[in-house]
Amino acid sequence: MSEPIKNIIEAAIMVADEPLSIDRLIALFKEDGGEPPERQVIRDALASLEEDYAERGIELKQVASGYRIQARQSVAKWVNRLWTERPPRYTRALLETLAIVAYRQPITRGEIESIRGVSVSSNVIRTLMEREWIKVAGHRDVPGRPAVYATTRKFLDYFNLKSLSELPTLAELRNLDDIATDLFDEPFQVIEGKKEEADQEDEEQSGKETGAEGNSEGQPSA
Amino acid sequence: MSEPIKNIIEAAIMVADEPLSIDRLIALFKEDGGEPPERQVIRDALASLEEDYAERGIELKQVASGYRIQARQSVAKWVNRLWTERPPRYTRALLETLAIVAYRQPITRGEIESIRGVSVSSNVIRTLMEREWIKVAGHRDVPGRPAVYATTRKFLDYFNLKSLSELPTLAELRNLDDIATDLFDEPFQVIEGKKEEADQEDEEQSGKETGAEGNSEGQPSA
Amino acid sequence: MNKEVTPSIETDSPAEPNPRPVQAEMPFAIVQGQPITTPPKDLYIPPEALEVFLEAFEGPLDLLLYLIKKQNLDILDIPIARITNQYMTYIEMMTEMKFELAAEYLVMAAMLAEIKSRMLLPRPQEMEEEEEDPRAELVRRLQEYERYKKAAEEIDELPRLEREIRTVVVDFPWKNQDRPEPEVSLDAILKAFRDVMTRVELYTSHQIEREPLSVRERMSIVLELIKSDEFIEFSRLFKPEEGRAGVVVSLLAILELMKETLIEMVQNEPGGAIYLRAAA
Repeated sequence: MSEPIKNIIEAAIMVADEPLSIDRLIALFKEDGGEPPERQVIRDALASLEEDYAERGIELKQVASGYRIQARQSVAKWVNRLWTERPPRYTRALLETLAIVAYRQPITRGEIESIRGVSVSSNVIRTLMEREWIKVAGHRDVPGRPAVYATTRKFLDYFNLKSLSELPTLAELRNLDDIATDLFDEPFQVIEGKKEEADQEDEEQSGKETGAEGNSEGQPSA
Repeated sequence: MSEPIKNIIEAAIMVADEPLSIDRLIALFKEDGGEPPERQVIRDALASLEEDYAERGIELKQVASGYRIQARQSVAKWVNRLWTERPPRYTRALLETLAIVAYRQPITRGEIESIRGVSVSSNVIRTLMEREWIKVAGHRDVPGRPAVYATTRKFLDYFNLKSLSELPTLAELRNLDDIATDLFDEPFQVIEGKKEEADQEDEEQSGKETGAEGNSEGQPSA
Repeated sequence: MNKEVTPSIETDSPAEPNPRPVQAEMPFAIVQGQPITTPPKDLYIPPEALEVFLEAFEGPLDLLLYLIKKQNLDILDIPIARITNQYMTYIEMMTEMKFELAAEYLVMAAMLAEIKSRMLLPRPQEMEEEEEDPRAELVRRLQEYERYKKAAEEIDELPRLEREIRTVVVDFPWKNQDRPEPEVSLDAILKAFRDVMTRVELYTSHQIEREPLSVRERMSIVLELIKSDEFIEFSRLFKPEEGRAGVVVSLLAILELMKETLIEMVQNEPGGAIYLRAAA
């Protein structure tokens, strides 16, 4: 392994969407063959990272379930403007997760992941719980006793539904589809068009358009 | 302001869940009173961050819609062990449609179909639209006013690209004059012989046939 | 034509060129539950696999390209008669077996037949100079399609999010509390769900069973009523005022909850009262 352990640990904590325990950090090295690093080696790397961040806008923070990296309070004033500047929007992953919980409740996170085919970040679950659109409805009696999620009264209220059965069935969704393709395209285009114009001002991106032209010129007229 | 601009920029890019353009980074300072930093100041801070990361497991990456920080390929092996789910895979129909839109935009669905020689399913277009990889860029001024599609910045972001010109180069079309006139109905061996001659000529024009060449050498010379 | 070439007796085709790595990852086809990761080694396709074989192609151009590449022919030099015969053999077999064949395959068959007949017609020398080679259009389309097919494979290999690329997203515990919550339309949720279902159908072979939403909803409601530390009597979970349909929904929900190991059921003596509690 040519890559320093510290680099791997830093990158892992930074990209993970939940805190990582020392055990999980050690586990990252298990498939390499040979002895995985000792706990003390991991601890030293973490201490060294902490030092690196001393003068920076981020910090290493130990919480109950492990270590995470977070922005410091000293930069919060500026970072918060990321959201005031443009209206917040939920990610596709969040909407899909919410939809799956609505249709397939009560459901565990693992089951959501197997339907979506990708992992569901803790952020998404946390955001949905904070918004009180989903709740833990119970625990499945299998190893690990995973929580099962269900939608809440607040969810129904927000979407103006009396009960879940007011949601279209799968078959209805599919039909809706064929009829509504055009309807769906139209508003999309207007919004996107406007956004593109605005973005165009950003000089950074002008290369994109020339690239497209360059390629289409390469087409033969034959 | 006591906090260095570089610290704020680093924290903001790390906290944001989408790439940040220079304009958005400048906007973070607008409410501070006084002049917001010049673009060059932001650029210098970004360059300095890039240097800081040179020996680390993370990198500053410029993609179509701005800057993001991501794990380096050199640590990907370990970092990816955090995820157990398989990454989403895309069908050939979807990828081919995407490729045609990327290289030939703006393009109508009919034109995509005539290149692929099959109809493009609504599902494919819808999935591409919903992933926000393509958008309706306008309508062609012909009867029916069909929508023309173009790729989005999100598409470039997803595939780690700054602009369309970073896409792999499209293979050259070779000259049709190379078609020999009376290959029709000739027995197989003769055709193969002729083919090799033709290939050798081709090689001067484009070195792309080497793979086929290697294979045909394995043939008995008849 | 001194040799009748059909797919089944084609033995002199050269070795398969290396398949692209990205295609190797994607099963070429699924036959009786077994993934086939490489195309068949020769042109003979067992009849029972024919439908699967054709499904693996993105249309007639893709099939033609396969026939051409399989024999290591150059697109610019395709022997139309031979390729046409092979193509027709597949199409005829499909038609005989009454498989539903996309119209595009038949259109291509007609086009090939036309080219073949035009090639057979004797033409005066001077005409030949001016008239375009009838293969030109086909070759142009094949080449055109091939370059995008290749481009698609290359795009598939680019490092991308959710696969090679992981972006840094650090925590931000200092969010403004007065920040407005994102607005979501019901339509957006429905579209998201439809999108997931579309993907599920595309990428997995198993079907998500269809269950009425009322049952799923009732499952959550029942689960809420039941606590793990105390038993609740079975009959209390039914509301007679809901009528027969309501009772059925409740029963289905309870059975489903038991199947999913979310609740357990206890009966102390035969014929005695049934109690439920959340799985401990």
